[in-house]
Amino acid sequence: MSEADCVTCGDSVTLPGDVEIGEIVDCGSCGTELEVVGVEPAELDEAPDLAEDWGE
Amino acid sequence: MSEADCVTCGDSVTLPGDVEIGEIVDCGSCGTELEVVGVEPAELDEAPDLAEDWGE
Amino acid sequence: MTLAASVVGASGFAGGELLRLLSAHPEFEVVQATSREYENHTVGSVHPNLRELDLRFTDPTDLDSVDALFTATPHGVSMENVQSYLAAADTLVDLSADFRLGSEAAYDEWYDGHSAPAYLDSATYALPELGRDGLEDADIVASGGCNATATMLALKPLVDAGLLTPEDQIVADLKVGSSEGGAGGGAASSHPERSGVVRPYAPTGHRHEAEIEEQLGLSLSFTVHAVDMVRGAAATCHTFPTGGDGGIETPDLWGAYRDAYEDEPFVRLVAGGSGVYRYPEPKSVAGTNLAEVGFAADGERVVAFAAIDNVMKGAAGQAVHAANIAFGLEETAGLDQQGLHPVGSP
Amino acid sequence: MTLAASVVGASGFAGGELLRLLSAHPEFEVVQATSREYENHTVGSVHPNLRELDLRFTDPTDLDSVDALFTATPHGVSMENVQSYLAAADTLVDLSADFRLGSEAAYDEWYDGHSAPAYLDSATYALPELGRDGLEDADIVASGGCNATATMLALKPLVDAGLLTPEDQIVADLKVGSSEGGAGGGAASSHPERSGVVRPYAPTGHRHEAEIEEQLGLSLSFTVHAVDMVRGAAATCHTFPTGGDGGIETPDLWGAYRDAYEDEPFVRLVAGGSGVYRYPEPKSVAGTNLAEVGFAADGERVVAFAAIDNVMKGAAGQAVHAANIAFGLEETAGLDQQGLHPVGSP
Amino acid sequence: MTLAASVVGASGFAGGELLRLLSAHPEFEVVQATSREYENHTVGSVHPNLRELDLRFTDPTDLDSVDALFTATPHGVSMENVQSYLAAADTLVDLSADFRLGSEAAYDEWYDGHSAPAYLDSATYALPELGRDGLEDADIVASGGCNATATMLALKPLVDAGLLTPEDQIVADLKVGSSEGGAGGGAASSHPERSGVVRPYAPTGHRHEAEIEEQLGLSLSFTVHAVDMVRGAAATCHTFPTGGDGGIETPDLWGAYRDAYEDEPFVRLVAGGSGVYRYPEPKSVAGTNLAEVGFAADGERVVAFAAIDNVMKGAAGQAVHAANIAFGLEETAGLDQQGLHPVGSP
Amino acid sequence: MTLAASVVGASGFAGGELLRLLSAHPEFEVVQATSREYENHTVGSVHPNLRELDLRFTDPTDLDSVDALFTATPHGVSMENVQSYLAAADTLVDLSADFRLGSEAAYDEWYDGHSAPAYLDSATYALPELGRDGLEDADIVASGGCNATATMLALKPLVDAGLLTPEDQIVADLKVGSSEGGAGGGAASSHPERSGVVRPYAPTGHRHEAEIEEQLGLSLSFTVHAVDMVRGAAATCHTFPTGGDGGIETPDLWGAYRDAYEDEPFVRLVAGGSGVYRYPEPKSVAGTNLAEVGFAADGERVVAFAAIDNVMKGAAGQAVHAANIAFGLEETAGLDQQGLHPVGSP
Ligand SMILES: NC(=O)c1ccc[n+]([C@@H]2O[C@H](COP(=O)([O-])OP(=O)(O)OC[C@H]3O[C@@H](n4cnc5c(N)ncnc54)[C@H](OP(=O)(O)O)[C@@H]3O)[C@@H](O)[C@H]2O)c1
Ligand SMILES: NC(=O)c1ccc[n+]([C@@H]2O[C@H](COP(=O)([O-])OP(=O)(O)OC[C@H]3O[C@@H](n4cnc5c(N)ncnc54)[C@H](OP(=O)(O)O)[C@@H]3O)[C@@H](O)[C@H]2O)c1
Ligand SMILES: NC(=O)c1ccc[n+]([C@@H]2O[C@H](COP(=O)([O-])OP(=O)(O)OC[C@H]3O[C@@H](n4cnc5c(N)ncnc54)[C@H](OP(=O)(O)O)[C@@H]3O)[C@@H](O)[C@H]2O)c1
Ligand SMILES: NC(=O)c1ccc[n+]([C@@H]2O[C@H](COP(=O)([O-])OP(=O)(O)OC[C@H]3O[C@@H](n4cnc5c(N)ncnc54)[C@H](OP(=O)(O)O)[C@@H]3O)[C@@H](O)[C@H]2O)c1
Ligand SMILES: [Zn+2]
Ligand SMILES: [Zn+2]
Repeated sequence: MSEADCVTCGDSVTLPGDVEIGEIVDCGSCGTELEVVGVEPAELDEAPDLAEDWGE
Repeated sequence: MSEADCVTCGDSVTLPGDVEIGEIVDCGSCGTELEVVGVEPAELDEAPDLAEDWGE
Repeated sequence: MTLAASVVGASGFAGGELLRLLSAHPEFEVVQATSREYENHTVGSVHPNLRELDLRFTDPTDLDSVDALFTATPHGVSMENVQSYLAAADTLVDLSADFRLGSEAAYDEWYDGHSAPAYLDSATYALPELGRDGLEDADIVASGGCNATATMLALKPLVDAGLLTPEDQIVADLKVGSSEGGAGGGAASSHPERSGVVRPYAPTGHRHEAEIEEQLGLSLSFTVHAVDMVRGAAATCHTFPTGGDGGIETPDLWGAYRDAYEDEPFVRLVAGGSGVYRYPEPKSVAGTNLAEVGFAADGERVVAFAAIDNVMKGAAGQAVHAANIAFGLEETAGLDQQGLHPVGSP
Repeated sequence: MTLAASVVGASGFAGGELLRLLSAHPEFEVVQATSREYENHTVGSVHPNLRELDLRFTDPTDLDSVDALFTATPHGVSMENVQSYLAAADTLVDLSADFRLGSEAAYDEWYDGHSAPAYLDSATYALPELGRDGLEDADIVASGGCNATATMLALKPLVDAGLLTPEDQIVADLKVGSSEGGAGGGAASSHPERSGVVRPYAPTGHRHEAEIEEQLGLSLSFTVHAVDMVRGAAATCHTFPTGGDGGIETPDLWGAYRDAYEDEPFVRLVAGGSGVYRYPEPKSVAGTNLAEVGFAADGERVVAFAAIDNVMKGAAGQAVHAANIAFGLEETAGLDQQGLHPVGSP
Repeated sequence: MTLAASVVGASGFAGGELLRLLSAHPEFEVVQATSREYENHTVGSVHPNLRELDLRFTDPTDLDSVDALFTATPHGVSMENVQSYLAAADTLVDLSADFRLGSEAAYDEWYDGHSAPAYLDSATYALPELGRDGLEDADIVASGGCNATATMLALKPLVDAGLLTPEDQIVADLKVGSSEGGAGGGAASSHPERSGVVRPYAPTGHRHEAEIEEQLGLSLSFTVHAVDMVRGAAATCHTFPTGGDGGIETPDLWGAYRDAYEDEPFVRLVAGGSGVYRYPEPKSVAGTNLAEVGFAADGERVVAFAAIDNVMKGAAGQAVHAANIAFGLEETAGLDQQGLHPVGSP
Repeated sequence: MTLAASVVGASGFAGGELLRLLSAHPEFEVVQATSREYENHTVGSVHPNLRELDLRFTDPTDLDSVDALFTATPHGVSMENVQSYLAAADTLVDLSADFRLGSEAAYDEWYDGHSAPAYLDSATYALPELGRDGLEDADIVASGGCNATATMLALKPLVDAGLLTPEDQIVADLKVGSSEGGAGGGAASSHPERSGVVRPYAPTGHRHEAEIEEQLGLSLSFTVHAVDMVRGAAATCHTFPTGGDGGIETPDLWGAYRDAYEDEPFVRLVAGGSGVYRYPEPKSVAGTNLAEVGFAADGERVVAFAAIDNVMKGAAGQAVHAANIAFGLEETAGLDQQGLHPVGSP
């Protein structure tokens, strides 16, 4: 289990043990979706957002 | 524009001009989904129903 | 030809809907709209949809002469005032239960008697789909009850086709909106208490049974539930018809329902089909005078459905429809409102 | 004693409710919560009420050993995986229909057969009010269907008292909320289409009839309506009992219902009385494991009512209740949630 | 004179409403209604309110020649196909955002650019209350956005009267119904998730700001909340006008709003008064092309309100209104639908 | 230790919620619950969720001695009776506005004066997140207003961090449920009139401004809208902070909000993130004492959000929280209710 900082809110995110590069996790504090861009040490970047379309 | 009888309610269904075998139309009267199984003369059969799953 | 019309009880829900219909009707002109509580106030101060109407409420004891007087008052008011109402109008169209039943005895059994039984013979029951006889030139038109209307529209084709007989078991399970309670309301109809309910409010012995028995010759068990909508009444009638010869199949039912309603301008058959809307639903007909009617066969059981807007087909719309017939107008005059899609809980 | 528990299907509605209950339960500790779609995401990202829970979804094919494995997956999943589920857990508590019926034949008749019929004998039906036999130390606990639960709770006292017999006519008319459809949903469950409905969605032949027949020995006609609420199932059972000697009166019914339920911690009798809330209502029990049960006598007809929260008493709460029994815990452990008043449409 | 009209995107919410309006319009006749998903199906299978319409969906790539082509497609579709649309029709009435802004640069800033910028000059913005110039005989009519429409109708009188200046602070806080999301919907718009919400869904930076800036010359801050209704958009605009000389009083505001709208057939002023309905409310105008507009003075702040039905005044009704002007018809032709009272959450 | 507690105004919405909380609280025992209208009736006849409680309403003029007396009466009642209330109880926890403001002058300005100004100094304002000073051993605990609570929780971190100054422009736009109006209600709160609304009911000059000014030192503009839910208050505060040095970015805001609330047991931060629930929503906290608080940065504007259950965090829950502090109990005692998912419109 490794840790890395959330790019949005700065809180530390504990990553699941078997997480791999490219997987998406969310910050347990602010909820931002984060892409795992590195392991050992773990590194996170903002995930491409699937913007919701409200269609008006 | 050809016509055929609905298998559920017996009403006559006017088919769109360019309709082809295998296409799905609904009966304008009872709403049953009908598969076009013949053209000239037009013939209709009940379409395989996509039963809704309410999951309880 | 323009016919003069007034509405007694115009600050109520059914009365407001009458104003909406009559003010846009090609043949009627609204003369008076009465309210004791809101006398002198504009109609729009109570009914925000009618703000453009240049009309103020007047006192119900001071009625001008008109061709048609519509009364949308609580039970008891129109029987009490029937003489003065008939003095003011050629035709009285009453939306209450006061002239729906045929005999004083029936009022003794189901209500607390009747104070003007002599007038019962001058009254004609007014759900046109059950028959137009006597409506033309009627003195008193007695518009049907909303729950009875939904139930009878669901069942009538089965009776006409000889499938359902007076001996057969029928359970009518209704789900209705809060406007059925009228504008008065009480604690039970406050928003916090009435929101989100599925509430059995008349678990047994609903008075609409009386009307149905008189009109269709059927006796049935009634249970009414309040659900979270404002307009709408949906009847689910569980029937066990014994009148056919053997099992009743879907095509038989299509035949029976088409025979009953194919010339009716305000009945729409919805039974099965595809997509999201497969059976009658109140929200599809909200704001309109349409009844959606349908059915499902289930072995020995036939489930008959009907959905209406209680304020329209169940009250004001039905009354205007009957008035159109009574005055020899086009049946659909003033009643061509369309439903909406999508629509929430109207 | 702390028991280890995992939830398969934890991103769904019933699964999320299991997490809510188990995470606050004095005797259980949640080990894993599975979701294929949300693997690695926090449980709170799907269930906002559980944001404080420090737990992430895991892959359902990678299960740790636990005391109790709860499965809240669509029909077919747990029968397919029963062997691996039982390998991971002492007790499997399944919320789907996969182990509710007693025989392969029943699955052939009502569903598309069964892929692991050998396990049907190890399963115990789990609505405790119908009997606790076999629940203690069961290998597979088969939690009941929500609509069947409401219906059976309404009817059981009439059967126990010998009033209702297998030959009697019964119509069960249900009104249910949108959470019954699960988190998946389709076009029909979008907010614009599903709001404000009274929609017959299973007019005939609902599969829950099978469960009821097996459990109560009754055959009945079922019609289910979608209404505008999220949580809740209300059953109105119109019965014509012939088992008594002569007319059934209200005191007889009070007797029968009290006999059936007076020791039951999760049944509340509501039948008549005063005030706004006189019969069972789903909104009074929303969020709780309570069933409100009641009745009204109407000549030859007895109308039996029950109202539950389909996600609680109809699913997760019932499952935890059964698990409490299976593990010899206090029956009400973790199930003391209170209802709300006022409350809208929960 | 009967004008031929077709609707592209007719299975959607705005497209369905166009069908409702055009099929009952005295001057238009519907020729085609397109849907790729429902090709060959009756229009009534998707829009239950239009079951009586004898019309089936056709393929959008196969368009007949018409006088007016209405496009109610997602953003990007009409700019992609504008050439073929104009080949098929004298006038294109587009309900999407594709032709609302004046310049390619604006599309670069607020959207992902524009694929047919050459056509932007042929387009006229179509909210008639902002001005009818250029609408008559326009090639492309660009119907306004629903949230922008509500906001601009609330603010315009303050601008016209010189009270509100481009430098003034304005916050527009909107509450909107689920039909704004279109028939597609996603997880967030399922009934269980979307019911009962007050949900900030566009807390900042809504694209409608662009339209408003171009049309009214104001810059403002926008926040949009989803609330539990299907139809409706309500704008509450908190403004701090500095353009007047000293404090702004209620009579000044009445003057400004009357000046702006007294000849407008689709604007109703509601500001204060008595009774239950004192300010603009979406439910009073549901199903109609009316906008309720009002205001309240609060020291240095003026709160300007507007309420519309997003599918009508915010989309299909506005488009038909503009088309009526473009073709020289009576402005209100086909747009005389009345609102309802009482009404729930339409 | 068991503390004796009574509730005056126990038939109301806030009073009923106090009963719910206190009857399940580990340290309190309910002695009396008063109602003039329902004297001698069971508590469950009014509050169906409390049917299991063996308690009947008593006369409010006949109070036993208790440790804590909770008063949930309309404005004016507790100031009138404060002497007798304090005679009966060590601590008076008042949920009305009667002791919220600090001075008689403030009551003259915002209300119709105060009839027991001598007691104002004995009162401590009770929203614990604003500070616990003086709560321990207070004679009178003045529980905050629901709309003020939501607004202050949203804004406090900006003030604490020095970002928002007393000179800055702030608009608070609130959306609230029908339970805020209390059980009394009037025509405007009947189900048909109140359903589906977005209704500006306090467009300007709401009295809660006074509380906020006293507590946070800010002056702001308030507009309150009724929306279709029963429980819930959502504050959207549009602020233009000038206290920082330059633009305010999201990480700054996270810092400010964490600093303010990281040790608070009843505040949950929700700001952005993924999934359906990205900002504070009342339905996620319904039935709980939680406040969801969040923010969004938009150039010079910061939008601050808070959502609470007005009957819980906005009334009874806040009062019990303060009482826990006043009596030196665990702060969260009796306040561990969980929210629900999915949930409709609670
Ligand atoms: N709501 C429905 O769905 C529905 C359906 C079918 C039939 N109906 C029937 O229509 C009638 C009206 O129902 P509603 O729901 O519209 O009720 P409502 O909203 O309560 O309206 C009743 C109206 O009657 C007036 N009124 C009461 N007492 C009166 C009196 N003594 N003399 C003159 N006017 C009086 C009231 O106004 P003032 O007190 O200001 O004078 C009010 O305008 C009832 O008989 C009802 O059974 C209603
Ligand atoms: N909702 C109710 O009221 C209710 C009441 C009584 C009983 N039930 C029963 O409870 C079960 C769940 O119902 P629901 O309403 O909670 O449905 P739901 O919301 O659709 O949830 C289904 C869950 O199962 C998971 N899942 C689906 N296929 C799976 C597979 N092949 N392997 C592992 N996990 C799988 C899904 O997550 P992923 O796809 O992310 O893995 C999801 O978490 C059903 O059997 C239903 O009949 C429901
Ligand atoms: N809803 C509102 O309140 C509102 C208000 C103002 C403006 N608008 C605008 O109106 C437009 C439609 O909105 P809506 O809410 O009605 O959306 P909708 O319900 O999602 O409908 C979209 C329609 O477009 C069709 N469509 C999608 N892609 C297409 C393509 N490539 N070619 C042809 N047809 C296509 C769809 O049908 P098939 O996929 O079956 O072809 C469907 O009929 C949008 O631009 C929206 O911004 C909507
Ligand atoms: N509802 C909310 O969201 C909320 C939030 C924060 C604060 N509050 C405050 O809490 C208080 C109660 O609000 P509510 O919404 O619960 O109101 P409510 O539902 O109308 O209840 C008021 C209660 O006070 C009793 N009462 C009225 N006059 C009384 C008197 N003179 N002496 C003794 N009892 C009297 C009433 O019962 P009887 O008439 O039967 O005696 C009733 O039990 C108000 O001050 C309100 O501002 C409410
Ligand atoms: Zn973070
Ligand atoms: Zn057919």
